[in-house]
Amino acid sequence: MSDEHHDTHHVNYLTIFFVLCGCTALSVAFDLVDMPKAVTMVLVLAVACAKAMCVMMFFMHLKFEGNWKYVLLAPTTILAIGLPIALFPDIGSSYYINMAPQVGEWADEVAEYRDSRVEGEHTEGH
Amino acid sequence: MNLSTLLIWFLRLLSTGLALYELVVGPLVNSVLADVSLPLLSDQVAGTKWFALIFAVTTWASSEKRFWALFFWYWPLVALWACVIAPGNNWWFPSEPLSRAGHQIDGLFYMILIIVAVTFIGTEFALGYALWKSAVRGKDDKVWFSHGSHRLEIVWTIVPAFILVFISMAQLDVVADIRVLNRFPDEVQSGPVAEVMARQFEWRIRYPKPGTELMTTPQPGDLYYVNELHIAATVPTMVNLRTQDVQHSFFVPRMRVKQDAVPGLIIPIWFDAEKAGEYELLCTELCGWGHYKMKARIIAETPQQVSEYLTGLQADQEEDGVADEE
Amino acid sequence: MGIPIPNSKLGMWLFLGTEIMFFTAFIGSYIVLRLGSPGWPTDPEDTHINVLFGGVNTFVLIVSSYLVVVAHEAMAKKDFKRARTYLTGTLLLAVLFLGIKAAEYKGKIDHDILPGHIAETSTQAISKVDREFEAVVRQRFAVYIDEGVIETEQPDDIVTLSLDVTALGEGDVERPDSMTADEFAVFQESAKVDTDLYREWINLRQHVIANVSLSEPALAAGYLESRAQLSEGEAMPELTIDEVQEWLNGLRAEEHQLSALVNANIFDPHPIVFGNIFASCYFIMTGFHAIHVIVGMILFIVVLKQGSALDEKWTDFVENSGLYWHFVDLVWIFLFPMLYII
Amino acid sequence: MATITPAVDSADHAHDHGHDHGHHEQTFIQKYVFSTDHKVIGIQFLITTILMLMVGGALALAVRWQLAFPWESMPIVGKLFGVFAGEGGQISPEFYTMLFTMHASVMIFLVIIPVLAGAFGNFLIPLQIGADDMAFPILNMLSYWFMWPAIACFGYSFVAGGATAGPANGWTSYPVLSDIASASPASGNAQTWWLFGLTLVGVSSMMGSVNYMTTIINMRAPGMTLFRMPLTIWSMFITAILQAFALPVLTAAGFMLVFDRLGLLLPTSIQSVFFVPAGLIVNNSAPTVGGGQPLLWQHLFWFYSHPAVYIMLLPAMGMVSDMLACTCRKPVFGYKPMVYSMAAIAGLGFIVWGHHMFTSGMNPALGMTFMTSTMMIALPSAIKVFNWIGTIWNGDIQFTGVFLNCAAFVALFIVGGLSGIFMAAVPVDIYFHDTYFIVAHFHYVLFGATLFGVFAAIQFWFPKMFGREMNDGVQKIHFVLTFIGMNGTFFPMHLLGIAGMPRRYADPYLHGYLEHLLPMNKLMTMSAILMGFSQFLLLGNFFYSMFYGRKVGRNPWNANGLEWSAPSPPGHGNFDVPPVCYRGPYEYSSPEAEALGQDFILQTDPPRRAATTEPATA
Ligand code: HEA
Ligand code: HEA
Ligand code: CUA
Ligand SMILES: [Cu+2]
Repeated sequence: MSDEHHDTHHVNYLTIFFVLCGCTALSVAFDLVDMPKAVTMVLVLAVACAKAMCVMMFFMHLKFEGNWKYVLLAPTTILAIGLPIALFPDIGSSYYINMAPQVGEWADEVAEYRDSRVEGEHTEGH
Repeated sequence: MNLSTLLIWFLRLLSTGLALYELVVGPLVNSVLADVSLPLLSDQVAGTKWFALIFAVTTWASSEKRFWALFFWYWPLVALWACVIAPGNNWWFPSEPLSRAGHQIDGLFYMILIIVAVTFIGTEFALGYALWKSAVRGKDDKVWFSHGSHRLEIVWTIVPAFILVFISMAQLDVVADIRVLNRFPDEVQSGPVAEVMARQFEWRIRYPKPGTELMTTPQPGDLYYVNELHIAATVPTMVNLRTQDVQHSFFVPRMRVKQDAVPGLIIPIWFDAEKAGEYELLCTELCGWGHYKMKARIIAETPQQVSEYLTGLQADQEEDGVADEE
Repeated sequence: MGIPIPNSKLGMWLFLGTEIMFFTAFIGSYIVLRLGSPGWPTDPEDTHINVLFGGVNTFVLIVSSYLVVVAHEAMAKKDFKRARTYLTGTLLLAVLFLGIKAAEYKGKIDHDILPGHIAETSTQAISKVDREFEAVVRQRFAVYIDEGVIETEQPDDIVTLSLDVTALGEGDVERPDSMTADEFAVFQESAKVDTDLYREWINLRQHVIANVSLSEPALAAGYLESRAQLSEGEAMPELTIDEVQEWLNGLRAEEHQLSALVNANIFDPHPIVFGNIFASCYFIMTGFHAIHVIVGMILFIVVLKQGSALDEKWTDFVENSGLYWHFVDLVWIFLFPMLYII
Repeated sequence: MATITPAVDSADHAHDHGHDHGHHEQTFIQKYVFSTDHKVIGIQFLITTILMLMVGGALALAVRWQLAFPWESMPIVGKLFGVFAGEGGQISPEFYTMLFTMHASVMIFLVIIPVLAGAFGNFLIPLQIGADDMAFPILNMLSYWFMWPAIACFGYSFVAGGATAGPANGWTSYPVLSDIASASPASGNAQTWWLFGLTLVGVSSMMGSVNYMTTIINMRAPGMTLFRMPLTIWSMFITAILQAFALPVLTAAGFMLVFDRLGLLLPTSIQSVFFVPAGLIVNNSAPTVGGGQPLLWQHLFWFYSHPAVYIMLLPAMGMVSDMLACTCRKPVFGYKPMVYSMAAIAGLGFIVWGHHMFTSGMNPALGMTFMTSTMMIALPSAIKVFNWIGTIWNGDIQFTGVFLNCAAFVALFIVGGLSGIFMAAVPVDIYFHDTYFIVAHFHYVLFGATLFGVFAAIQFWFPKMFGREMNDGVQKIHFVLTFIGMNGTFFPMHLLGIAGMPRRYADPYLHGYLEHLLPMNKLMTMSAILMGFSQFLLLGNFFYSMFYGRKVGRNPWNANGLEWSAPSPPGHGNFDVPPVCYRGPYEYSSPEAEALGQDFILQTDPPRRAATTEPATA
């Protein structure tokens, strides 16, 4: 039964492990390299997905499981992706005028403060 | 004796008693004895006596099984009858729709009502009929041994599917008219006439200083009033709906307007009062203990009256200002 | 009838399905809240998020995940001793993970990056300093009342209290009978410091109330005087956050007698727009993840407690705990880029 | 799930993993209190929920009192409530808000959800699939015992804030109102305790749902293929899936709201701000700290709570299908379409939640999408309704209390469903949202459909639970009175809704255009009282029959399901003969059965070769 499965499909877990480590290093590298925000975002998320796939496929043995895995994981995945998408039009953006003070006045005020600090550091530095 | 038999007998006697009372005894007593006036259900709600009669006759005429079958026919009848007499008894819309959107909404309501009423009658009476058929079946009749019929099932999936798609299609335009910002009528493109700021438990109205435009933040010279909004009748008006604290909802039943006020958002809404006069404004989103008493009114009048009102308001407010500085 | 996997494993997978949805709610909310908040804090100086911590923790979890999977492999091969070693390793790594997490949390707490505590504007930052200062003053004053050095009817009236404390420092208060002279002397000494503390705070408070720069005279009379001297159109200079920071730095300087007090109790005024919602998201996500780590640790402890009695009856249990642990790892795999990098 | 093999004699997998029930002596406590036997747990759930129904109903009657006799002191019970309300039995506005909030919370979280999944799910799943118990009996026991902390939290929330207080934010608990203490001062900690209760109910349901899914997938008796499962099992299965995927979201949202309110409980003033925007001035207190969005809660809440309304309906649908087939002596009309339509309802149920938010300031494009998907959900419901009627059609109806309640289920579900169509249409819902039209709608589906289904199910499976039957005559009287009371209470609500009467109003008559509706409300309250007091018939019948009902054998209804081949009540381990399933669950009046001279044939009856020629001697 299940135990037999494992024996027939031997996985070299160490390889997977190194792949995962490499991916993590890659994410950190992406953070350090200077790139447009959006590119970093896409890259690190892609890496995260790749890592997740590795973990699920090999560590969690999904690669060797029966078809039930699709029955279980397909709906979950759809819901998990669908929920943020459905929330986006109302929360991620707003159809109406969002009066969050952080967006207007406060942002300006703090930006001013920021600028003054940066200037201050410059003058101090010189 | 069996309890169900007892129940049937009880219902027979009850309905007969009621019918006799409503049809014979009551009216008789009331007409003969001048100083007695027995309360009659039929006086309160039209048609009661006929139902009592139908019940009485049919309960006597039926065995227990038939009675149950009839039972499932009675009640949709009563329900339908209640709906039919409702408008006459003022259990219907508070008034004709008194706005552009109101007419559209009511139109859609009646459209759905017709579809739904037909479905209701069809399904409920089919159900009752199935019961009736079984109640009158002979002892040796065979049961219909069937696991279903694909053809039938396809029919009764496709037909409602068309109806439902039709119903939703019919809504889209109206939704767009009411809610989609760039489909707002031309008359309101010039901007909102006032800001309605809901708070526990009142509506604060802010008009721009006459001659200026409404800003999202209060400006000096803005005019304030509580629980009364003056708008020009017959033309579409736009207001900015906001809340200072929790969520509220702006509901004007006679205009069929409703929109929640959401903390942190400015939501523009438009409506038009077809007739001059007073319109109730209520809150329909639970906002605390005083939710039920967020009572206000919208006064629709001629544009001159509105501007007179605003001038008056301005005068009042300035007077107060002077008084303050003293 | 059924599918060819044991009930326990099926149950675990179904449970993981629910867990996915649980974290979806948090992560999904985080994503949309963040997208809906232009100006979300990302500067490490604001958020005190350290990619290194996150990266190391990712690594730690990956290693532990690997160990779990080989532990299960060992179990399947009936090599229970090796399995125990691996699981011990996993457990230790879990502890390490939580340790690093704790260090990270400590960094946040030290800078008061806590939901509901963060000032989002300079004004809020200044009044936060003011409030914190007040709390310190009250706390210090309360000691005198508790110890019976000062007697008062109104322990909340800070102004009168301050007069009493000043008097104590100047030696105008009599020693209570219950106290030795040495003990009393200690209080007298600290009263001097507290008087100073109070003065500093009340000075700030007055500037905050009037919203006038610290460089201007503060006490009511002087302030009114200089306001009267303003000519048309002129205004008093406003209190700025830079000034407050500078003033705080002065107090923090080592030679200053208040430096210990200020350092321990007053946070740097540091406005972060959307800081509170950021902190809310950060703590709820990492917090629930940490709870899951702890639950996983409990599972491993249950296995390890079997000691040498561990046998093949536990293979399923180890496999299922392993599945759970991989899931915990999986969540972190997503949290790491989302919280630390983007 | 992939292996649908009818192989009857293949290795009995389910029993490999089944738990070994040693037949050692059990103490009373082990047997009846902390029992791991699914039947005991099911009955525990049932009795608990029936009692909770009384509590929820009593709260509803108090609501009705205020609507019929605004601001008048309640007779008799007023004294009782006076302890809380402190106003001599007069209902204050805060108290009214608390009443309907707790009414709904009790009814939904402590009655409907646990009675369907908890009571009947537990009792029926192993019996109907031929298992000896649930997959995880201890988890099962925990799922029951997590109800009690939940009940305790809900109960405590009544008194947590002192007099007149209580969770007063509606069962939907919308922030910002439910988030900021000063917005509903009387709620105080009560709201937080309420949220804890909610979370605990969630935990209980989660445990149940994982258990049910595992049991149904993996522990079916030999021969019990997926499409031989009774619809009850299908409905429980689908419900469990709904719960498993939707509930965690509510739990997460509940935690967010709890953390938002943390400042109230903890002295550290740490509190998250998920649902509060900055700068609100609530009740004259200082502007809020924030950055969150109130609409987020509405989305997350309804992401659970819309599927939840189907969690509150599907099991009843399944059970009613079973009972209709049995009481009409006919196979269910269109078994597979019934299964698929339930699955479709569940699937669509996940993408319609926005229909509760048409006026909430949602993006209109989103609104239109949700409207269309909502309309579509009427399709599978239509299939079900028509198939039920098809099942009754030309049957040999046994007019028992069971049948009448089932027929009422169908009849009233139609009404509730059809009123849903009005509300699904955005423009019409703009007018109807938060009026009594909504209240009418959901009482028709929740009370009219689900509770009537439950009434039927109680009577139907009562013999299996206790080996005795309930008195049918009393059930019929209970049925008539409840049916009349129910329609008398809730049908006029449609009209009130059309008349524009808002819900959650302590005193609607303050508004001129609603004044004339008072007599109608009085009539409704009378009906509600009638309906309420007729529940004593159910209660009495239930407890009386438990001890003194007529004893019956294994299969008093001549039904087909596996559960009827077990003794009544089944012993520990359920079946005296390990069951093997040979045919579908609805072979009433089939030729095979008629050959035996009866109109039913148990799923466990082995097929007879050349059944037609063999004499009907069995
Ligand atoms: C068991 C519970 C249950 C069920 C099954 C349903 C079923 C449905 N509900 Fe209901 N609903 C609730 C419980 C339920 N609801 C609750 C509790 C609330 C209020 C929550 C609150 O705010 O407190 C609510 C609120 C609610 C709203 C929000 C209203 C508002 O607040 O503004 C809407 C809007 O679309 C809605 C729609 C529907 C629809 C379309 C269905 C459909 O599934 C119905 C489908 C069935 C039929 C349509 C009948 C049978 C079909 C036929 C006979 C075929 C032919 C029909 C046609 C061609 C039309 N419901
Ligand atoms: C399963 C769910 C369920 C059930 C069964 C009921 C049952 C009833 N509900 Fe319920 N109700 C809801 C779910 C339910 N309700 C929900 C979700 C809301 C929305 C809340 C909100 O807005 O947040 C609501 C709201 C609601 C309102 C609207 C309040 C308002 O908006 O202001 C009203 C008003 O009439 C009402 C009435 C009733 C009545 C009279 C019953 C009756 O059917 C009850 C009959 C049963 C009994 C009465 C039990 C028997 C009791 C006894 C025998 C004991 C008798 C004891 C004494 C009299 C002391 N309910
Ligand atoms: Cu404001 Cu309800
Ligand atoms: Cu819904």
